[in-house]
Amino acid sequence: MPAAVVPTVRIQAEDFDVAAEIAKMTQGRADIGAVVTFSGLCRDEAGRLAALELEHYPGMAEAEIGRIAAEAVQRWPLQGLTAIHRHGRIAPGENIVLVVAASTHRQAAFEAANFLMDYLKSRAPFWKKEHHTDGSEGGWVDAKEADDEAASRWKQAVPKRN
Amino acid sequence: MPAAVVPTVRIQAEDFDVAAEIAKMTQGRADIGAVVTFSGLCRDEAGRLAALELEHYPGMAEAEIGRIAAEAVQRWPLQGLTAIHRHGRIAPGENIVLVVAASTHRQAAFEAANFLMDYLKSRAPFWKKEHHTDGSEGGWVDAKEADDEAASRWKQAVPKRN
Amino acid sequence: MSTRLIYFAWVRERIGKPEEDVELPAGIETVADLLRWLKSRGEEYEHALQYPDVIRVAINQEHVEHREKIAGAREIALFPPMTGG
Amino acid sequence: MSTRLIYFAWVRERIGKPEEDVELPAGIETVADLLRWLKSRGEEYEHALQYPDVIRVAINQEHVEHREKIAGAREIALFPPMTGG
Repeated sequence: MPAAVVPTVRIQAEDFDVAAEIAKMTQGRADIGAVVTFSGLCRDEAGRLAALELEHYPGMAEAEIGRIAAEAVQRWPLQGLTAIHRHGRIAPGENIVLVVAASTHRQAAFEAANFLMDYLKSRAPFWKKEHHTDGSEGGWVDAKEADDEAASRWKQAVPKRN
Repeated sequence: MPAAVVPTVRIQAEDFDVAAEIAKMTQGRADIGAVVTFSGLCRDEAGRLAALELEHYPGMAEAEIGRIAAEAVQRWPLQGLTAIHRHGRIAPGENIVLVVAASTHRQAAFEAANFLMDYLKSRAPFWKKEHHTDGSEGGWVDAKEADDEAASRWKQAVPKRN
Repeated sequence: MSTRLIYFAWVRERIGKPEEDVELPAGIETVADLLRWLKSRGEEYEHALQYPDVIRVAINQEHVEHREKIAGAREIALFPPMTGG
Repeated sequence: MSTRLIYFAWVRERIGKPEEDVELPAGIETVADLLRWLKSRGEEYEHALQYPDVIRVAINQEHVEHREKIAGAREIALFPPMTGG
């Protein structure tokens, strides 16, 4: 197995380009068999939501996602791993978060991307505030217990290194 | 829940554009929360492989992938599902197959994409022949038992409709 | 009534043609019967169908088991296990 | 030695400032001690830290449990459960 890859982690206000991130990971090489991407988008909640405002903890956001990504690289035989999380005001239909995982085999790419998303949800220091279309502040989004449970399922899981 | 989506299935010799396929699925709407893509690429097998030649069963390829996609749409609450499989000669580093799954929630998108890939591998009528860099014909790729096992795990799995 | 047989990958290469129309003799009721009969038609068929268990079959473009009846099939395809994706 | 406290989301809004430097009194050894002491500093703190169990804490930009010792912390952040991703 080649040396563990160094994950790419970016926290930014600007949008990202999924195809460009895949290209950066795969271009100039022919040893990657599978690329899984996850894009998280801002939903309009049936027209109720005007925008999400994403607050984050600068410094720790990069560090914490970096720690999660480093664990993913340890657990699965990856050839590339990228995580990008936006902050600031995000309108419905826009991108919030992107994960790209590349591997020789598909299950490793699927599992690593899924793992990264579960941990991002429950450990990355970001907070969402809703702004409603009627002009009111919708308040801070409550954390979901389901997200903590989703993250905890990886504690027992034995990674498949196939 | 909205009406079940009609999956997009394409069998083609040309390459595909992941970003364009995501855009087709998400543009003009703001109710999608998660998009998972899987791209399968041709590996060069450490320089041994010059190209893969993908033979397929025209007509049945579309029909069979359509049946698998229709089952995915039944099992998970999806907002969009696309499967594109290339045929013909494919060089290392090039795309072979693309799956895009969109849902309000991330697990549905991950699981549907994973399910579709497992079934594509074991049921879609495509056959890979290897051409080696030394000019020799590498012969037909053997089916992997692991792929049949991967597909069979969905027979017991209870889909999470969260 | 003639039936169209279609071959793919190494089944096609070994039989030496991509497809053919055949008149099935009486008594060929299932896919397994068909494979047994085909195998007796010459050494190219014998070579292609040497291990009938690994041969996958589709009737009218749908996967079927070897015990499936073939009555009414317009198109029967024989091929190795799939390796797409 | 003063310690920088940083607040996020509704913890920040309720306390009414994004950060402050404080001199921790003697006897404040753990995160739980800190939360108890802060809560006594006025009604904005009382409001923010009413249910200490839900408050998440990072020391020097790493998540910690409430039982963690805070000796040597340059930067302690208090915030609600995360809702990113």
